[in-house]
Amino acid sequence: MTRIETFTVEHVGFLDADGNAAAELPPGAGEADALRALYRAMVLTRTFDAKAIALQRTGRLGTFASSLGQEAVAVGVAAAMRAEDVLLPSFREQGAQLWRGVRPVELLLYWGGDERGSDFRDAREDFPICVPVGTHAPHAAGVALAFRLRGEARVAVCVLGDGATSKGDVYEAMNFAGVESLPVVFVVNNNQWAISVPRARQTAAATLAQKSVAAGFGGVQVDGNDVIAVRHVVAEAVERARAGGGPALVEALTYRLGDHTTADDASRYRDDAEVTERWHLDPAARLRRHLAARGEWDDAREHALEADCETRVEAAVDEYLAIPPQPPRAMFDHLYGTLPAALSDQAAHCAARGSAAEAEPST
Amino acid sequence: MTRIETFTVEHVGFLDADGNAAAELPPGAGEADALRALYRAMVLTRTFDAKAIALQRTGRLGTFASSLGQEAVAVGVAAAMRAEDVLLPSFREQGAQLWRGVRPVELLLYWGGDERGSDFRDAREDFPICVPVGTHAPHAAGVALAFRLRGEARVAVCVLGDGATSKGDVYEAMNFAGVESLPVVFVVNNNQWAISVPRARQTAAATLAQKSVAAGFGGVQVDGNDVIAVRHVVAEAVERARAGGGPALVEALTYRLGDHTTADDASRYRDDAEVTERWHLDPAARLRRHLAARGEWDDAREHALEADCETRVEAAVDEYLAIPPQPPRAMFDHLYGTLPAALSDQAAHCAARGSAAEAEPST
Amino acid sequence: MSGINLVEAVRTALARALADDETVLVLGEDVAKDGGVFRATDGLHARFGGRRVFDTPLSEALFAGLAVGLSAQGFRPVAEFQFMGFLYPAIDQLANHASRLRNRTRGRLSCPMVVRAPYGGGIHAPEHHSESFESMLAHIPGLRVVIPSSPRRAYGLLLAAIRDPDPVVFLEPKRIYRARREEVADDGAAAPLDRCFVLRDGADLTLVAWGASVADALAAADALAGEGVEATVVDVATLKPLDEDTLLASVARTGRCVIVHEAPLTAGFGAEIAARLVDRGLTSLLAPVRRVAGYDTVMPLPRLEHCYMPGGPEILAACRDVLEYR
Amino acid sequence: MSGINLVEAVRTALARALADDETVLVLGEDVAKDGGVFRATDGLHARFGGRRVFDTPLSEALFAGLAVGLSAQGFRPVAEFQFMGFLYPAIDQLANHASRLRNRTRGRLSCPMVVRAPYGGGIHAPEHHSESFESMLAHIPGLRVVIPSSPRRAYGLLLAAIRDPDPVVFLEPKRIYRARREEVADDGAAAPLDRCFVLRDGADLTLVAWGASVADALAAADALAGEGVEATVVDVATLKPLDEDTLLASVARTGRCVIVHEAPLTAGFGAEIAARLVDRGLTSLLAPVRRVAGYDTVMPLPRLEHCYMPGGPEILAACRDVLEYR
Ligand SMILES: Cc1ncc(C[n+]2csc(CCOP(=O)(O)OP(=O)(O)O)c2C)c(N)n1
Ligand SMILES: Cc1ncc(C[n+]2csc(CCOP(=O)(O)OP(=O)(O)O)c2C)c(N)n1
Ligand SMILES: [Mg+2]
Ligand SMILES: [Mg+2]
Repeated sequence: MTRIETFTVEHVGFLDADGNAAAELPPGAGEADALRALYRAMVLTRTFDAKAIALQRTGRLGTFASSLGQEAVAVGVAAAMRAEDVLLPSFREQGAQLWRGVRPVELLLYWGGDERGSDFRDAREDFPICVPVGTHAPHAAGVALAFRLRGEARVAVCVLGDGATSKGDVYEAMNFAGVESLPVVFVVNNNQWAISVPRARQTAAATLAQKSVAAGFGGVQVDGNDVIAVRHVVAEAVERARAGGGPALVEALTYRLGDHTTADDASRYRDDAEVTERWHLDPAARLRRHLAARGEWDDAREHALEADCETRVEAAVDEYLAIPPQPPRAMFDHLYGTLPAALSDQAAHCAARGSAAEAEPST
Repeated sequence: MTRIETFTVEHVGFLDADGNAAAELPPGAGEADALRALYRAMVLTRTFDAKAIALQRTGRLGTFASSLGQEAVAVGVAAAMRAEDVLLPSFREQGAQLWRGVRPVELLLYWGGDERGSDFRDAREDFPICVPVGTHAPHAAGVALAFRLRGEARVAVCVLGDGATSKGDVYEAMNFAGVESLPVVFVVNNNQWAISVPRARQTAAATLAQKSVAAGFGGVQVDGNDVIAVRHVVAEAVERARAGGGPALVEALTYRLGDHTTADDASRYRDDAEVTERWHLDPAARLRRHLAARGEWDDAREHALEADCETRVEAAVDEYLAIPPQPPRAMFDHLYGTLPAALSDQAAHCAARGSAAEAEPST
Repeated sequence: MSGINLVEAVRTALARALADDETVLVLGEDVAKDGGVFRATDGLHARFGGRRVFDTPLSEALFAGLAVGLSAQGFRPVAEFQFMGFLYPAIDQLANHASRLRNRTRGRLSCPMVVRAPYGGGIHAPEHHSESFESMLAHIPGLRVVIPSSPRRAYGLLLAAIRDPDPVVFLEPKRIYRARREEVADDGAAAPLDRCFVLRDGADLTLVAWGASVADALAAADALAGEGVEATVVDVATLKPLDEDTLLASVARTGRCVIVHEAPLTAGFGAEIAARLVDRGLTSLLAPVRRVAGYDTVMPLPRLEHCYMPGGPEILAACRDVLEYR
Repeated sequence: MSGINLVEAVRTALARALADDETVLVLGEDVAKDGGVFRATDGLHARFGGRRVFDTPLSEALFAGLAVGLSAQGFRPVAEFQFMGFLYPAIDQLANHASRLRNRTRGRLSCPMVVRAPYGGGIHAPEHHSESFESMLAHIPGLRVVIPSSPRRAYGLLLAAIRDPDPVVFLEPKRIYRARREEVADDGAAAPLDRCFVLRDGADLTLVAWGASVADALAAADALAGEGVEATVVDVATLKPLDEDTLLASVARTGRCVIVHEAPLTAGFGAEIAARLVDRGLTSLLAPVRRVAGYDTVMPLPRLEHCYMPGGPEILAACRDVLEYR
């Protein structure tokens, strides 16, 4: 019996729950302006989520997936990317999308049931939200391969949930990324739950970071409620990938403080006590405390930020609510590059029906 | 940065290429009668394969996948199982099937294009050959779960190729087996090639044994041309699983000395020199040398064995060739437990057509 | 209002099957503690325990194949797909294995398993949550495809599906999960799996539908009755194997037929029914067979969903066309 | 005999597309050095290099999704599935992504990709190697489904498929891969992707087929001609979107129609064609529309395959039925 291979998984975190630096920050990682930008992005995300839930509750938005408690993952990931990189999000990365220039009104349109919400004015190459869990992982490999084929120094970043790590297509994508040493980073947004299925029932693997061992490349675990750590670890992975160092897997440990979506009632399957406990690890509060302790944040700034986020989100809501639905025929407009003649009757039927139909609530 | 997990992969082998014990054999593993049985099974498999190829070449069998050079994997695996365990083979494990009581005539029927070849007279619970690569891995998990639900001390053994380790369903099955700690052993019959795709293009993982790290359980690599090692390692895994120790992955390193199937021409994509080199590791010759060196095998035995294998295979061939095809209506006979009335017209049409049809060659 | 709705009928049938037969298992994502996202399995985990009712990892191909392995070993797994749009990864297991294992082994091994999935649109669900591709599944030899349209039929058909010795795809029209209550005797009586149900009798027109569209067809028939037109309404219920005789008999009488389904028109199951009518029922046809179906478009997001779904006006328009045809 | 056969025509079109457009890529299992198990990509790896022509791991879902990512980035990947029976795991990517990305993003991202697969029976192939489920794919909105029946059409249609801005499933009838040679000018001319081809003209009967069945239909037409019956033979070629007009026009003239396909009858694509005829062409129908199709059984292993495949006798029997119908 000969030992022929050894693999290890490391965990990275800098801030403790109180925002104190438990480990030395990497050079440059403590820059106050940058940290304030991260904090602002987290608060904006939280404000957006709260508003979206309120809209849903009052019948003005469809089912919505809040990222409450997970903002540091989305924001940290996006902050680690360059504009020319491509994000392939799942459905709970609005924090990353907003950072990258997806407009709040676009997110509202999407969740409000309008395809135009995925026609981002900016971030033109970013992928839309991916609902079928894990199915965007192969796309990320394809995008990364496209970069490599064109010789571009760009990276594809694919974010997925802990539940998604059980999907075969995610494994297949990681495996292929390994074979081709593609510039792609997979980030597992491990919020401990896949609807009602806890992380422990999803896999017997001690960490999700080790999933990449099967694909022949490294995985690292990061404190996903420490945005400094997330940004740092993901940036390292992204820059290594950009430099030709191949793919990486980052598991970000966080917690879903809210329901799975507005259609879910988490009290059916998990203890409130667990949730209360996890509130102590709130990533936004943690960074705020850190900045405040350094004298880089105060109540005045907090109030200004709150007001600013409110204003921006309210403006987006107003804009969203004022946008009339597409005409019915829109469902044919982008079905093919050019609508086949064989479908013109159907399109005409649909158009006529639209003009006749009485408006329905937009959900 | 804290190291939180470490995983290792071990390699196991006992006999060197000349059949000398390079490592001490485990207690009982050297028992001559048992080793002779393994040797006989390997030679029978090789004889069967050669005959099947000859039948195919002369138009009396369909496409066939030979296991030339890989006999130790199939035979070692089967020898490690108990009769009441269930084998889920891919399409190159005839050595295991024969050991477990699948009759040569059944294998010929199957590859000759007759469903009755999968209606094993014995080994009634074993799964038929699985052609869609890797799709039988979830079945193995299901069989293992069935054992557990009934409280039976039985084990499911799933054999798959190196190419199959790239399939998402194989990963999903391993992951679930980990979650439920199922009595299932996955054996990767790593013959270095998936048709023309070499092992290195299949995955960047240094070993295939480490694939199970992603599923949270152990993997071990074994010299797949050393039948003693295969039997030993698989038996350990099987008995551990039987005792409630959960699943295991065994990677058996071997080599496909022949073409992928009779429909393949491996000279298009791989060097003859590589194949010649690999013949030195022939698992049958290795065990024969080992036994001979111990005075437990000689030419007389060899000739008797050859003659015996020939006779058995020839008898099976005669039996196979004498079996007339099923009547056409047979395609309806086992479609459902009871044929729905809605299909009776079709079945009647088919039956009538059969009586009219002139016989076609059996492949 | 007394009685139970369709999703409760599903639950009642599952509970009955679990109680009657210890080989029955319920599995899928969120079926245990959560009771399924539509609550179809609510309470079953508490009542029958985690051995019989359990969550799988998020792996659709896995649990379809798991059901194959379990059923080959004599269990009767009932696997819930959370939404039909997430059933695509399981088609491989259904088409290459579940539907064939009996045939491949000449009856030695078989797959008495059920695949359940809520399907269809009309509830303003998120992207990928409103699909109907029953015709794709109905094309697979060796499967049965069953779709209930009422609480009572859901109960009886699901029990039949679970007891059937072969794999059954059981699609639940979620638009009517809670639409209507009716008394359903929990008497363990299965409904036939090879028969269409004639829900309303009329000599002027045959309306054919399944799932949630049945209610739309019945409503259209009511509206027509107000105009003096009497329509037969047939709930196909079991798409595969198809009870062609009932359909032919009805159209033989009415001479006019409109088929309704939500799935896209092209290669939808309505085509199969129309094809049967023009093959064996041509002489009785007094008018073209019309299909009122979804467009051949991607199901739009909720804001335009109501412009995709074939509804009352579309059905009535088609009926009038067909009735006026001379 | 001069000219090239169908698989060579596929290869010629691939080479032409690779040479003309550097965004074209060829990928799949064994497509590089091995040149594909049917040699459709033979020589392409040597000529265009491993950057443009490459093997993937054994992961069908992966490489379908890879093509989505590549094509969203402006490449034109042509992915080969080794046999259609191994395409099932990719249906998820085709139905949930490739066919929708343009629509979902209002045209911002799109998928100009091609999925190729040899399909169909009749070559005594092993289990799972003889499937035909084109109708399942033709049900998916946003896809195109194209099937050539001759070397020349294979060349032109494949070029069109590769140049098309949207995802195209291109199914190659392997039974006729090497059946017939014809001169095919490698002139880069694409064939139309939205048209049926009328291969033979006759006023008495319309025979509709695609893929390998086209040759069977032509042979049947020849046999009928010997009896004084003149049949039109239509090669559907593009199943989706369907050129209904050509079919209707032909049946308007002949009044009689037989549709031939290998795939199982129920919910096969023949149903869609029959349904179109009975919807828009009822008045012209002088006889039932017959489908000569595979049985609703699992494709038998080779020994009984010839009893499954609809062939000359079955087609002729159906034609005679339809012709004699009064
Ligand atoms: C393939 C697939 N199966 C099932 C679902 C239904 N579903 C939506 S989200 C979800 C859980 C996802 O868990 P995870 O990946 O951990 O992401 P999270 O929701 O926690 O962010 C499920 C089962 C789906 N969207 N896609
Ligand atoms: C899902 C699937 N894809 C493709 C094929 C075609 N095919 C048959 S065997 C094979 C290679 C299998 O390689 P491996 O798993 O290493 O097994 P081996 O043939 O070497 O024993 C391929 C690609 C298949 N049978 N199933
Ligand atoms: Mg999660
Ligand atoms: Mg191999």
